[in-house]
Amino acid sequence: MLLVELIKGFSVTLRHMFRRRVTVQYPEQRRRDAPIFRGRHRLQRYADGLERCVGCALCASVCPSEAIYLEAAENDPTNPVSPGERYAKVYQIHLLRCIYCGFCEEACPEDAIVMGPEYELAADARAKCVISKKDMLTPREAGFGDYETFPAPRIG
Amino acid sequence: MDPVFFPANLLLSLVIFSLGVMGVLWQRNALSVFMSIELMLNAGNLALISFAQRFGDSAGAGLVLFIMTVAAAEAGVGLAIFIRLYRQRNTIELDKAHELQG
Amino acid sequence: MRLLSLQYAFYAFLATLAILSAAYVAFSRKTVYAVLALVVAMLSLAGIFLLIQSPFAALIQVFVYAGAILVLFLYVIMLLNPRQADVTIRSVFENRGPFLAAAGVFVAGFFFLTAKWLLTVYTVERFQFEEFSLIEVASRLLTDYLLPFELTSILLLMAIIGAVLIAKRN
Amino acid sequence: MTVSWPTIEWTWAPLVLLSLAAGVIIAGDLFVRATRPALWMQLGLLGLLAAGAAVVLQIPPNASAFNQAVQYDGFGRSGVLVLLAGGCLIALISQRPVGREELPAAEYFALLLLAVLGLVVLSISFELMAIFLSVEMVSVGVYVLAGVRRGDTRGSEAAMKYFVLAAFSAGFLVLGLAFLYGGAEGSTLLGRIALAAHRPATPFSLGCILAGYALTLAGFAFKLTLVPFHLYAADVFDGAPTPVAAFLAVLSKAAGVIALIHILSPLRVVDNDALQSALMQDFTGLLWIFAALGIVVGNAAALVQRRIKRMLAYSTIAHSGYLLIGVLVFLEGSVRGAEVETAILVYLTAYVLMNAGAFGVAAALGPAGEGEIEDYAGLARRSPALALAMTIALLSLTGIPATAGFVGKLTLFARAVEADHIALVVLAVLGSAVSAYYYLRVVVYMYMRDSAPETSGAEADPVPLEFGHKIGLIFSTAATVFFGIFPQTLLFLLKIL
Amino acid sequence: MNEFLLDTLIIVIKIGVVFGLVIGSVPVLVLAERKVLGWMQVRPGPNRVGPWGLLQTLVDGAKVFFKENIIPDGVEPLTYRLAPLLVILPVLIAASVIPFGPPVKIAGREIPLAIADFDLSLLFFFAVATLSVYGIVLAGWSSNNKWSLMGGLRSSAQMFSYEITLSLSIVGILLTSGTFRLTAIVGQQSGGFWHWNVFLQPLGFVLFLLAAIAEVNRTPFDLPEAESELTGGFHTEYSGMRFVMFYMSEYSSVFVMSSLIATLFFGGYNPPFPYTFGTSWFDGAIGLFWLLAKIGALVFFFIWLRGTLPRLRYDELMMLGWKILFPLAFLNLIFTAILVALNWPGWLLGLVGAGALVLTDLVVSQILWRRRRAAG
Repeated sequence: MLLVELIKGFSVTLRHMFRRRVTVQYPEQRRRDAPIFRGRHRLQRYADGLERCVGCALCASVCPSEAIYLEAAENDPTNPVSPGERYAKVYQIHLLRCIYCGFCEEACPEDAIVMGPEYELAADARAKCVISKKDMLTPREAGFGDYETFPAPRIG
Repeated sequence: MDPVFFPANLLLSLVIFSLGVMGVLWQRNALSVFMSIELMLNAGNLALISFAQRFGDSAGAGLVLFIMTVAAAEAGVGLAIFIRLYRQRNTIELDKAHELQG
Repeated sequence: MRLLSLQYAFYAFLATLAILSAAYVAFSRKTVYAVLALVVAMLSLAGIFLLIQSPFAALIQVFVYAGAILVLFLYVIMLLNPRQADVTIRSVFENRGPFLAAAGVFVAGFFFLTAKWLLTVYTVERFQFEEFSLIEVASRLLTDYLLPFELTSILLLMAIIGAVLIAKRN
Repeated sequence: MTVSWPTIEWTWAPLVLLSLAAGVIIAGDLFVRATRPALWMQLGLLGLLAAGAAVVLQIPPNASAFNQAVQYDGFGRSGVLVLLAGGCLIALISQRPVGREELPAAEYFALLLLAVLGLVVLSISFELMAIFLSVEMVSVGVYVLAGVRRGDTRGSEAAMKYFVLAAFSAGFLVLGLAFLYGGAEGSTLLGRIALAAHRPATPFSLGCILAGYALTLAGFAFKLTLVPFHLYAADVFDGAPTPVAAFLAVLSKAAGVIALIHILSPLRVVDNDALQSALMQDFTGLLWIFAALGIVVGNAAALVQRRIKRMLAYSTIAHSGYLLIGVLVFLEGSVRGAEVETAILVYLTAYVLMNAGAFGVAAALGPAGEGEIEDYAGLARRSPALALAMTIALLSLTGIPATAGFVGKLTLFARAVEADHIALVVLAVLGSAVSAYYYLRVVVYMYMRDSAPETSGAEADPVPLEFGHKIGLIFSTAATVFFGIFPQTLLFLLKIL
Repeated sequence: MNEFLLDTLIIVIKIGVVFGLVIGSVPVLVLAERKVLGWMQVRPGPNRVGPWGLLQTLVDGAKVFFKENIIPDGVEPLTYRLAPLLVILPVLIAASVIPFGPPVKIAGREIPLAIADFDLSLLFFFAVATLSVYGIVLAGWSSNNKWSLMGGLRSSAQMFSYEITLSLSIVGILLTSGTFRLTAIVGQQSGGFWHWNVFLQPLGFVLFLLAAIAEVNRTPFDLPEAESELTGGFHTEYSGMRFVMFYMSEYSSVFVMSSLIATLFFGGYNPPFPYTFGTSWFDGAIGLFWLLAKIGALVFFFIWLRGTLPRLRYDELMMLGWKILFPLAFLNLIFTAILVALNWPGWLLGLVGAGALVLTDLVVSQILWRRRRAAG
């Protein structure tokens, strides 16, 4: 009967009104992300503090949305930045163009670029969405770095 | 009702009626023609109500209701005819409906 | 007395509004605006009905005409592609020969005569007025005007059948 | 709150029966799957005949109801019978077009019945509101029926033309009604209007009555296709399905004349009131002009028509001119009212019968019979019966002796001569003489021309006809001849029924 | 002279109260809707601005107020500007006949607590309320946007389909109460909740409720704006203050329509149990309280409905209106007329109405079930 079914439907919504809210009050409360979550890029270091990136630009060429800009430079043998011949002098990612496909991560022969857990990427200006090496690089003191404890991005 | 209103109403009704007649003769879009006809009917309503109030006939408002019923019925059927003609011809201009002139 | 002159002012305002909007309906090329003008004309006529103390007629006028019939008009105009419906002015009967011109003259002359008749013979006089209750109106409709009342139902039935018959696609 | 039930009156019976039949048809259509034109037509006929029987058996002449709002005076009562008979004929001749063209049969016959109901009310009502509403019922019915053919642009166009002009005339009627109502000081009863017209309370109310009559006349002029309000007629007749054109030509015009007589009767000069007769003169003058114009324009325009229905349309305009002579004579009051009314009734009966015959044959022939007059060539060889029926109808329309049309014209013109309208009668006779040309041209085509060679193959077969259609044609033709030869029987019938 | 001034003052005060209520109800209603819908979707709703988010709508209003009034290219400028006004004005005017309290005696004069209290006030309400459709249609038309135009078209079609049911379903009440005057209709329902018209006219109430929801364009009948199909329908092209006016008109018409339903079917300002304090002005205030409580309950129902039912398809809407509601309203009218003529007691009338409601429910669900089974 239609009326009965209507009443059933209405009672469902009414019951839900008094359920415990499932909403997370986001900035104050945070949920633990899934470990598998992949967000903003990060650049890795070796345990000795050298950058993994050798400036080969495979990531930039594989990027489907051409979001990666990379300028390589020769390493100073006395004070190398990376173990290879060259290192990335400028490494920029345009986050508004990036589609987070992870091809860069796959293409990287040195496992230098990986997708990190960060997702709070809002900004109030376009220029702030272009992140550079210093935003992405694991700080030297953090050593190899832990996936979970990587510092929050400096955007915004 | 103030007695002055009565002749004024009759005049007003005549003016609106003749505006309606002129509209029917002037317009060539069938919808506009029909709207002018509605003006004529309204002029009739106005005269009817004025007379009813003037002569104290309690049925006046009811008579207006009849005329409105007629207007509603005509609007329903007439607009249906317009829609149909528009579907067939893509125009509702009276001048362009001339297949029948022979 | 002051109240009465206020009524006159209202009347003059409403009558002017009615005439102007009626003229717009009669001569405008823009159908949508013409419908709006027609609404204004109906509303001002309703106002006049109120002034001559016939509130039922006034409300019915708004309810039936402005609220239903003209909405139907608007609906149809929009259904029929309103911007195409705005056309140039040319008389319907222009190419229909002199007969209709004669008819026009006949009609115009007739109005002139009617107005003249009415105005020459009418003398202003006081008369008794009463506002009728709805029950009175209704009982007149169902006794003296029973036949027309029943006829309206048949007329509406015909209109429904006819509108459906004409407008439906196969 | 107490409710008093209206007493059931026999005066309602024809109206109730007609609407009941229409209701049964509409409701029945919901339950019957297949379209059954024959069934709906039979139901419609049943309703019409039952209504007629109710009038003949149960309603005495001069029965009235509702405070004189409804009156079956001798004229209106006989008129109702003529109209119902005409309704039967039109229902019969509708059968072929409705069946062949697969029109929506139930709606068609229901609307036809309701439109006939409107006509019946029109001819018995002595109350302006009911008259106005029934005029509208006829109009709504006709423009729906005119556009009933699906996908037929000519039909839609005819419907729109008729709609615009009918609504236009309704505007006149409404204002006329309002002024008559005002003239009668707040009553729509014709009796009260007559009172006010003869003993006007003030000059103002007389002015209102005159203005109201002028407007009402203008409104009716459209319905009666009076010149110069006739321009839509040919287009509408040509575009509408043939039976609908017949309805419009015959029945709505007949009812219009009856109603016009009723409406104008308050203006009839009964006492020799000087003021009165002076005022009436304007109206009779107007009617004179309408009649003369109708005869001249109708006949002249019919001469040049090439399409059969347009020719018939203009011929009906001429006929309404003849009828208007009767109205004029009635209004002047120099001849006894009852005699004029009888003459008009005789004319109307003949008019209904012969036009039903002519339109019936056109409808029977289908598309071939609704187009050019040339298409009638060789009909006598293909289908002698149809050709004969058409010939008789056309001869009667012309007014050749031994047909009903002759009797009608004779009685009508005799009254006009009595009332000293020699000029009009001369005009009318001349008009009839002219009309012989265009009517007989069709006859000439039917009997003396061969059909065009390319059509002779398939269409040479006799036209197949439904039983009902046959009955309708036989009845109208036979009655045309019978009443033409024995006119007394018609008068007798009008008297006893 | 003094008298005249006093009368004017009283009327001005009444206008202030009613318009204040109607306009003031808008932010409350918006907030209530967002909150209740949130709860029904197991989330808290707005809770950031002010305590429990109570100031949210005010902030939103302030934000929208300062937004740019965009007039897109190709609009009809006159009607585009006029339309929002035309939508909201009729609602406000219609509110003027709602009695919001029992007549109050102050300083020896009896004051009816309604701006306008006259014989045909109910008819006035409908006559004026129907005019708001012009605003919607014109907004849709003048926007020069096909989705808006479709919204306007739907709105007008919906309007005259449901108008019939709306006015037919109250005829039952008119028959039982014998008057068009809203104060009289309320007065007849005094003396306890068992006198309320909803028990006299259950079928009429349901029909009226459905038609009223359609009339104020709320879900499940919100086809004119149908954001998922028409991207907002008639108000797609509007922004800033003009958009706010559409919003306001929607919520104020919900408020006004609820107050009419409360007045017609739930005894208006009458308390559910008869009592009186004897102090006239206090009774008036209590009356206002009860009216507001009933309106609140009805508004909650409207929101509840929105939280429960999905939008109807256009053809379903038309079918419901013409094939179910309209005949039912007619049926209701006929049996009410017959029972009133036979002078049957009210409870029997109510019983017959409820029976008819259940019966039609059975029939309709049977038909729907069969149709669904036939469709496979």
